[in-house]
Amino acid sequence: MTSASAASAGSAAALANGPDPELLWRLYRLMLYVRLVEEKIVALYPEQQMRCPVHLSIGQEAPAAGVAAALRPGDQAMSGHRSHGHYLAMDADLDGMFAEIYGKAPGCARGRGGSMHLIDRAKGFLGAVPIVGSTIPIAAGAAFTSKLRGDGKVTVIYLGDGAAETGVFHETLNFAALKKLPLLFVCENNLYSVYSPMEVRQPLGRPIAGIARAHGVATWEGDGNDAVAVWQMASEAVEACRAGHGPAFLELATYRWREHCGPNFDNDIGYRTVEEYETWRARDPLARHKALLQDRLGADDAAFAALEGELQARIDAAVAKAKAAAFPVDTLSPEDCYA
Amino acid sequence: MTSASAASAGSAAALANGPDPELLWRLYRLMLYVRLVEEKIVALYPEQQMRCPVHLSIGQEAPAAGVAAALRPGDQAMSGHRSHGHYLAMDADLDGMFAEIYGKAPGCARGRGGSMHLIDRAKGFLGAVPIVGSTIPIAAGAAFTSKLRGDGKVTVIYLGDGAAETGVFHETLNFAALKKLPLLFVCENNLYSVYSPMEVRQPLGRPIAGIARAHGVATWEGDGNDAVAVWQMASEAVEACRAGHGPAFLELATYRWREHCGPNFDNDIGYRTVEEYETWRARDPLARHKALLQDRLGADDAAFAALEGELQARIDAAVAKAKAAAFPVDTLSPEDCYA
Amino acid sequence: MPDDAHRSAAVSTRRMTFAQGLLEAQAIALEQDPSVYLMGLGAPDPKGIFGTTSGLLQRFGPERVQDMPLSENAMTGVAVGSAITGMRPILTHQRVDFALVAMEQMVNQAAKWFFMFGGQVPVPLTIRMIVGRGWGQGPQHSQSLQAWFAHVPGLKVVMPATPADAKGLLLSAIEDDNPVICLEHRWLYGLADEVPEGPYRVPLGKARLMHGGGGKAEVTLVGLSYMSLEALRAAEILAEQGIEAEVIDLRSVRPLDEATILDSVARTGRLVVADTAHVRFGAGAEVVSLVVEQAFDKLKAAPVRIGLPDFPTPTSKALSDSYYPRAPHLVAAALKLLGRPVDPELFAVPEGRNLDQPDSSFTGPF
Amino acid sequence: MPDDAHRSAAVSTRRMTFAQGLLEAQAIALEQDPSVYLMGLGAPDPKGIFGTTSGLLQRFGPERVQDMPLSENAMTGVAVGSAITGMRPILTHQRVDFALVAMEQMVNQAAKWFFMFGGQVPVPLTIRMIVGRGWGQGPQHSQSLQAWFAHVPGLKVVMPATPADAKGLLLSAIEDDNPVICLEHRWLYGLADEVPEGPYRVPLGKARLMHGGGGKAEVTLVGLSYMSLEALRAAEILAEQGIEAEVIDLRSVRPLDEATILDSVARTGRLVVADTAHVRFGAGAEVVSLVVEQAFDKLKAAPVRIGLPDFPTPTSKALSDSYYPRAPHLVAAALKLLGRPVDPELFAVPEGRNLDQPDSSFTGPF
Ligand SMILES: Cc1ncc(C[n+]2csc(CCOP(=O)(O)OP(=O)(O)O)c2C)c(N)n1
Ligand SMILES: Cc1ncc(C[n+]2csc(CCOP(=O)(O)OP(=O)(O)O)c2C)c(N)n1
Ligand SMILES: [Mg+2]
Ligand SMILES: [Mg+2]
Repeated sequence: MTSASAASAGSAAALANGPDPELLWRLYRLMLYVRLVEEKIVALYPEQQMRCPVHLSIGQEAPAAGVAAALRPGDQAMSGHRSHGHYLAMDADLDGMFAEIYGKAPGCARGRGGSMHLIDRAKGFLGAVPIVGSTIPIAAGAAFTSKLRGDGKVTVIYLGDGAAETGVFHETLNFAALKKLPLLFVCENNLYSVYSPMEVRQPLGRPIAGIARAHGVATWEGDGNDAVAVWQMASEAVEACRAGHGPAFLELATYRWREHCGPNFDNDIGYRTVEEYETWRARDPLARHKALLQDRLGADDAAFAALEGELQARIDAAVAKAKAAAFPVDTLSPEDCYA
Repeated sequence: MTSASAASAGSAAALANGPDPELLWRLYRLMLYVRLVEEKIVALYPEQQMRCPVHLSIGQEAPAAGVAAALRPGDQAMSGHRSHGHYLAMDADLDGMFAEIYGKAPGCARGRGGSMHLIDRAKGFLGAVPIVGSTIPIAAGAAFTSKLRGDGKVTVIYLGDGAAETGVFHETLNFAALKKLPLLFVCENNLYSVYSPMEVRQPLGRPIAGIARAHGVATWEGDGNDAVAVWQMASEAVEACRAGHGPAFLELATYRWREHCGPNFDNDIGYRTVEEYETWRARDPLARHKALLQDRLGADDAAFAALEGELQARIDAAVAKAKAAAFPVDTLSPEDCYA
Repeated sequence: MPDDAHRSAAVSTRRMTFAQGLLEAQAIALEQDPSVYLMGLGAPDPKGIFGTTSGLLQRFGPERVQDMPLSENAMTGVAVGSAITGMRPILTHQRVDFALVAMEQMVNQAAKWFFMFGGQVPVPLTIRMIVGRGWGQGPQHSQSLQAWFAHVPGLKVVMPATPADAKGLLLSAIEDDNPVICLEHRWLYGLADEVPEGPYRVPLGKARLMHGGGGKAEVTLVGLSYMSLEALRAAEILAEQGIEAEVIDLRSVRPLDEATILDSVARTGRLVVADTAHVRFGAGAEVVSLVVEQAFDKLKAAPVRIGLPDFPTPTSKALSDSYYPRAPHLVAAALKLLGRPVDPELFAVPEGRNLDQPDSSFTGPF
Repeated sequence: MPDDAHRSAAVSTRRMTFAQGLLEAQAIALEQDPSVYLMGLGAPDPKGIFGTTSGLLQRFGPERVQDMPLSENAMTGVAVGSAITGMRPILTHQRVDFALVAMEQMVNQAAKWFFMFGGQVPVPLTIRMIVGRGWGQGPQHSQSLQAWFAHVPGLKVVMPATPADAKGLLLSAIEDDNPVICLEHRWLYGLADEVPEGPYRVPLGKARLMHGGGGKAEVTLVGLSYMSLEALRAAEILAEQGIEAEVIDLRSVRPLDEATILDSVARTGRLVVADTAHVRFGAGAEVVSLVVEQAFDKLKAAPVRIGLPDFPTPTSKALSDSYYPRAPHLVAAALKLLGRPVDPELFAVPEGRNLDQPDSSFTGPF
């Protein structure tokens, strides 16, 4: 009952030497991709054709990118309500995502789920659901399968700071540590649960990662707006998971720019200050990483423009497809809920 | 919103100087009382007139005694399935307990609950229920009332090592720490949850108290078979709770002598070794404390015999009353579940 | 209605929404009893649980209007614990789907505490939960679990359908010494109607005859929550076809107002029950069983249940439009009971009307 | 019965208990499919969940027969997660009362996963849970929540009443690609009867006509779980009075075998449904509603429901003796339906019989 399998020599070398140019570009590409997809949602949502809630991760792209870049094919991920970035970074089907948000037949959940129910099993994205905390044990179950089968896969579970208040999070930490599951917890601490700040929900001054540590889980804490740092921590954590050392936990500090649910800004309603928002805005993970590419690799505007153009074209095509696609046919029956 | 009220000078002095003779006798008396009540259940259970489950705490008397001795009138306690000792140490009604176990009308829950549903609000014992973990947040709610009202009460919640695996335990730790509730968690770690040893339930090498610490809760760990040590830890913890420093947590190592549920020994069935049992048997909290009374206070056999005689008489009287009492009349109706 | 204090002529009313009715009930309760406090995810936040708690923080302070950690199970236990020690909490879970993690506290503890400890300790606790469809909310954000709660002795369960009842029932719930589950349909929040000023109570356990009762009615339409409004619309459509219907808004699911239902069926001999939940093993089955058991010989035809089909809620508008029953379904059922033909035109959707919105002012993203 | 493979003459049978039947089903499943594993509090312990898992650890090893932390909610999620990635878990919660903490995973996740992700991912998961009275277990250790589970599309729910069905239904459940809830009444475990050797399946969704069916029957008794045995006893008592009854053991609560029930009621015109749960909003209401909706004109009298009264379970024998319905209650109901007098002697308890034990071999402390 072991899933131990040495991390590839390549990734070990990369870990030692820091990311190579290809990886730096990959991180940027992933973040930009997520950003552009969500900005497209922002642009189109007012048309009222996406008739379901959307939880955007604009400003929080680095965790998805850094973690996904530390995985290898076959690895798996699950998420919650704010899952677009996690899904897209696994290279999951963009057409399926837009079609799902538009409620169309080719949607990744056939229109039955909407934006909060993304899935692409072929790419290892096992699913996301909007009950906060619920995918945490389910991802542990997926890792448990890997442990039982020794298939060498690592499973990532993304969660927020709010999710860290659920009992099932604690129960899963205990079980994952007990069974030494190849499970990587990635906690995106964006300071808010809907409009509720940390201080009305958790005692101040104790990190969420400390709870994982108390369960005997290896932890990393760091800047969730720095894709390279995330990739570095995730690479070490994934290697530990894959080596059979048991679960690992990352707590990443980051910030959501737009409203909890929906396409707009909401700094006006008073649950957070404009100063706080501006501080985090200045830590834009994309701008920062772009500067790195310019400084370190001498990337020029043409390169950025080419990348953006390519991604934008892909996104536009997906939206066009989704808009043109048929709605699912209205012949659902009770049989549709049984395999 | 504060419950702060200084610990009495008396208890502070006792803390500094160690327990006085009166307290030492009180601890012994409480433990012996619990032991004798449960041995009486052992003797009578085979008559099949106690027609409900019983979870005995024989061997685990020190936590109940040491904690109760650290409380003051008005303080409160709650417990779970193994609650006899916790109830009795609060000086809760013995007649009501036996009548309840016999299913009689004067039972502390009117015969509706049985052994797993003890209650005596006049003595601060707010209730025990057998769903593992469930009284943890309820006790926190009682402490929350104290916080809101500033009534200076401390509430104790007893739980087992198994209960520490429930999600609601974690959720309550977080809430209690957040609100700085005057709540004392007393975790009796007796190594087993029914017949399941620690190693199939929790990762080895990490204390349960560590989880409480990670939540920012003050913790004490110690010998749960040493009533004086328990009293010492509990006194410090209760003082901290009462002073408004927030919740406190004791993890006490102890051992259940008899079967999980029922009156018998069960070392024969194979879930634990006779050696392990004998080791813990040798750490009998009563024998140990008796030796202390003999050594330190020169207590003689006559004093012990007198105490035992007095308690036994009280217990026999309670049993006789319970046996003679009427059964509740069978006219319950739907109205009986509404106030 | 004679059983509703607030319908008496003396009291002046204003138009307000269902959400405002709930808000007013809570403000009155907080005002009149210092042991009342309010707790829920986002209760003090700027959106105030769809406006149902707006301004209460400012008015009553942070001890009486509390946010809480995302720990529904423990927080329900905390509410129980504070209720048995003298407080009177109002706990809100923003969706019954989330409260599934808190079933243990509600069902094993809150519901049974008074009984299982021999009738010594009341649990004056109100738990508000949102049920029903929002805006494309799909399988995990739109369940209606009234049948579950109603199956549990020790709980009381109310489902207001109008702004006035929202206020009056919630106030009764808060003042009641037992755990009361208040299930609020998401589509009702924006609905406006007359609401009396000041404190008044709508009694728990009393249904309301919303329409008809003149004696010539041929069918009884019983609605739960939002479906009472669809029943009212159905009665209007039936009236256009010359058929008189009595409409009963159940209001309380536990206790169930047997008399009001049986009286009406005794008059009409025909029953249609419309629920916001799955039909199978739903609350409608209890209403039907009750009527059959107590008034079998009054029935002129087999009662009919209307509710959700036997699969989870799909998100896509294309799938949900036909998923949810509405007035025409009740009309068709009534017509069938009367042996009258059903014109398929009945189901036609008016130009510009989106079936996934209660009205056009209701938009995403919630 | 023709629909049960194991009743065919070719198969040899032995007497074994209900618990042993469950044990055998799990042993067969573990033997035939390496993706099957078993998980539950105490599953590998010396008591083996009342003997239903005894010896499996020794035979299949600690990876296939697992204990677990006291974390029912997470462990249900873990089972779901392993089921959607290729395993076929059998999860046991020793009481449905404990599983209340795991409702979220069962209802929001397991039940809906296949549907809500567009029919792509099956969830082959079996959850065994104990329901019903034990020995003085009282309010929090004896609930029967079949109506809840049956209200949830996406779940299947079975309640075996005999050792042979325990084996055959559990094996079907394990082999099914959907989440199946297997509710096992505590009082059935020690019951012994003929059980066929080897693997066989009792189909999910099929009731069993246990008794009668000759055509002269005047009443249909439908039982759920343990109440099927009381129904059988009731049929015997009725036979002594010259009244023939058909007895249907429902076996599956979801899907519900409408045809078997309707066929019988078409013959008898009278229905008594006996459930192990509270009557109000219980599974019996669905059976009654179904029959009324589909066979109204076949009914000669109003159907009757039998089950627990509308308050929680009291522990004291003095209170529980009258709390639980038994055969005489069914007999009395049938007699009333037939307009026949009921002799109060019917309810007399034989000398030496304790109503809080299924038989004298059943003793505490569990
Ligand atoms: C069990 C449960 N309770 C409440 C909610 C409502 N809800 C949806 S998202 C959310 C906030 C979660 O915060 P966090 O985990 O920090 O994620 P973030 O939104 O910040 O990404 C809440 C309370 C829910 N979906 N599920
Ligand atoms: C939620 C829940 N799950 C399972 C059980 C069954 N059960 C009763 S006591 C017990 C063991 C609890 O162990 P622990 O907390 O260590 O207490 P101990 O019995 O050792 O005193 C279990 C599993 C229960 N009562 N409630
Ligand atoms: Mg957050
Ligand atoms: Mg223990």
